[in-house]
Amino acid sequence: MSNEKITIAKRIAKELKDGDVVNLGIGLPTLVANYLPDDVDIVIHSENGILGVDAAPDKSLVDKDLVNAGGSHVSTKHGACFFDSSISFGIIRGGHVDVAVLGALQVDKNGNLASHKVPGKMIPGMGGAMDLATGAKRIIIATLHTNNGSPKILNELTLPVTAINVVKTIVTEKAVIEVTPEGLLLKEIAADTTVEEVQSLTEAPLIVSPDLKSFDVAA
Amino acid sequence: MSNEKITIAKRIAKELKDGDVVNLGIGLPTLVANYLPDDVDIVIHSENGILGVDAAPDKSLVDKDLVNAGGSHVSTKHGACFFDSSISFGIIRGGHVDVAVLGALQVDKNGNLASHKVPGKMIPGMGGAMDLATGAKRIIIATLHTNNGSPKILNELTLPVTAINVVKTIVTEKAVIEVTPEGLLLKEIAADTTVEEVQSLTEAPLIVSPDLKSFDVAA
Amino acid sequence: MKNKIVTLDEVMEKITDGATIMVGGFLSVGSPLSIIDAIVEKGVKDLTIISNDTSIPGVGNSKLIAAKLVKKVITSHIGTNPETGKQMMEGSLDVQLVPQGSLAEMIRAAGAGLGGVLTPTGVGTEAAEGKQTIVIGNRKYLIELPLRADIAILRGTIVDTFGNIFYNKTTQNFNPVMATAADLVIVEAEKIVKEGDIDPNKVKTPGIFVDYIIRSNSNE
Amino acid sequence: MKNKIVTLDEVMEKITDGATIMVGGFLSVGSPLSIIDAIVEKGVKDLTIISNDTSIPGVGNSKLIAAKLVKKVITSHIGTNPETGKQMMEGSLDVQLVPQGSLAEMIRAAGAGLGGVLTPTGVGTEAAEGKQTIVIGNRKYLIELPLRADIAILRGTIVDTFGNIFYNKTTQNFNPVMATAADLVIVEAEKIVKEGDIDPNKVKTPGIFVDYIIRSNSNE
Repeated sequence: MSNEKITIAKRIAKELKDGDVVNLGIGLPTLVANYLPDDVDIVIHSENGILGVDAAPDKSLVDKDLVNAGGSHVSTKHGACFFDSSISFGIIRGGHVDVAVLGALQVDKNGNLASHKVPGKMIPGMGGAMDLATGAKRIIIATLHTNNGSPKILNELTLPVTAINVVKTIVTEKAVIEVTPEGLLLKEIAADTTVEEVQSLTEAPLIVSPDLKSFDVAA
Repeated sequence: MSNEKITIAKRIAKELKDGDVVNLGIGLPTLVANYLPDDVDIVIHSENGILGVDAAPDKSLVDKDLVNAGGSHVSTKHGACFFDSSISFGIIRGGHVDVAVLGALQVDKNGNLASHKVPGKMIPGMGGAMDLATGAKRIIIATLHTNNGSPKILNELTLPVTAINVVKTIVTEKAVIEVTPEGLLLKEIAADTTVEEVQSLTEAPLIVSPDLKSFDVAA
Repeated sequence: MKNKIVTLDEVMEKITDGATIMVGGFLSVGSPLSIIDAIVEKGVKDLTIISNDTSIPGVGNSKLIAAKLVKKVITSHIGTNPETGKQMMEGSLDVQLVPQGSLAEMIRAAGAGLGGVLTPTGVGTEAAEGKQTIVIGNRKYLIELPLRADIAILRGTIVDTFGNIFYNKTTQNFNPVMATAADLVIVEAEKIVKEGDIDPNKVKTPGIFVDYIIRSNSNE
Repeated sequence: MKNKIVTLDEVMEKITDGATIMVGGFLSVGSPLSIIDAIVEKGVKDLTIISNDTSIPGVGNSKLIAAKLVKKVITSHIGTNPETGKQMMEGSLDVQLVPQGSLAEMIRAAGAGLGGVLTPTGVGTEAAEGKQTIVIGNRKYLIELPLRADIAILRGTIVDTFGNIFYNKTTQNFNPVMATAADLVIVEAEKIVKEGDIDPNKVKTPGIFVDYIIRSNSNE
């Protein structure tokens, strides 16, 4: 993983509270679990049917019957449990997941999320993303600020929408942004950037918080 | 239980096939399990969450955690299992119960069933009766032919309906009647009665089967 | 994490007049008998009770009815408790009868974030009164809406300190769906074990649903 | 009662061209690998497959796609198997994508006799195309209809001779709902035990749902 992605994972880790039920999307979001403070214990939900996911086991301890939603072998914490897909998505849709950390192709100023499809390219399918984006109590987007320089945080989505008006927080390597009824609120910027640079990389207008903070989570 | 009721239970027992999943209502229907042929093994469903109900246990073997839908202590057969109410009624509504044997206040010639309420009297509530009457593959009604001489098998229900057009077979101490699109087909009469007597005790017109049989299940 | 094991007195502070309470159990098997007794003792009133039935006189949630603490009950069956019928006839108790399977689905829908379910049960009967119907592929269905509560009180056979619940045999009934559909979930445990000491394959209610655990006084 | 244990050859007589088949498993964990291999070997074609995903190349139900036996797949995710996308782009495979939670509810609805469920998932997205919407209490929902199959092929960790199934850990996934929603249900067992030898509290799929049991050749 790049340093930018580790920065994002570390910053998101600070958003999680002890006891939170958290679903971490595949890829970058999965990293978040590695950077939790010592006094924060979260319950990781995996949509294939686990509450209480723990790290990948040693090769000698791999259990063929125990994988996460990405198909990777995992272990479980004390107090974990297993269930079927209908119960797993009842947990998601019913609002029993406190935080879902999801990747994004695009987010817009109304909190609309595009994460499942680029027309004309490979179409992976939405998997559990639409349910998670619709059902989790709080959606945190973990994404690089731009896609090779072109903004991913837009006035309006140009890709197919995954869920409408659901994103609460966007964390990139450059900024922490809250989606508010008034628009996108810039709450924090990375130590190595400026408000001007963040705005120049963001299509949607940013409201700079009067309380703007700097974040530096580099190791 | 009266001899009439035992007659009904014995006759209904002959309707059940090996392997059938059967729900037996409280009271008279419950008796049916006592009169199965030796080569017929049925799987009894109880709506509080059992497949594989067996007889009441000896007092010394009573388990406080194991009752049927009537609240009576039961035992279970080998291969029984337990589940919650949402799964139990999924089994019922989904058509996975082959036969439900239910009591009735009234049945009419269209197979409409009234079983849950007498206006102005105690209102017990429908419990699982509406789900069973709607969902089971075949509904057999176990009832005395009349209520103290006044017919229970009518042209049209006068009591509140429990389920519409669901009854397939009516078994009384006097007769076995099939509900058909053409009307009520009298298929069997008891050895100690006549077609005329059965019709005189039945409000709805009976079509006498060309193949009319007599039944005698007295011990 | 937060310690969920509290005393019956502590948990009773959360149960107050006017609350809508789901009560697990089927004819009181799988019912939280100690919590019910404590509600009667405290005299919490104007309750709305959601439960499969109102049990039999002298047992379980029938005591709430007998003590006239209940203004409304949403249930599938009251025939085993004449007092419920009597209060209904007198007009002091509002009884809303729902088919048992629909009751389970309505509670499940609330817990699972569904806007409702379409059921054939009750079409053309009194159970359809006031409910929207919809025709799908030539068959008519009732739209049954989600049913939530302020508080769910449950009984578990074995509960671990995280709140994972195992229900033995027919004590499950409405407990697992109710655990998902209330703002505050309290489980009365027959036996409490260390977090993780229930086989994860046998956990029926995940601990994330449970707010408080109390030790049952009742062995029935 | 009827003996449900049959050979793989016997069960393959039931799986014929044009069938709609539900395949349990999540990225092939909990998938009936031996039955899938036998379908490929027999070359049963024009299949409609209902499954969470199309696995990864070379594993599980991806082999059905690779062998071009599938004309339509109803699934939530095909991103892990490029061949599925390729055949879709070429127009030789009809791919119907459904949100994963909706897929589970549609199958459950079919098995539980519901006419459908109302879900907020997918409202305003492509997943809503062609679907009826309904507003309940100011929120818009999609009506997701029941989804059935001719055949469900499942994998169980331990299966008793009556067909009761225990699924270990994350092998459950779609298997339990699929068991309820097909005309013919076939389970591939890792281990077969005598009727009643699974703890009745651990049975997840009651034996009444299972028509045939075969012994798995696969240890993966």
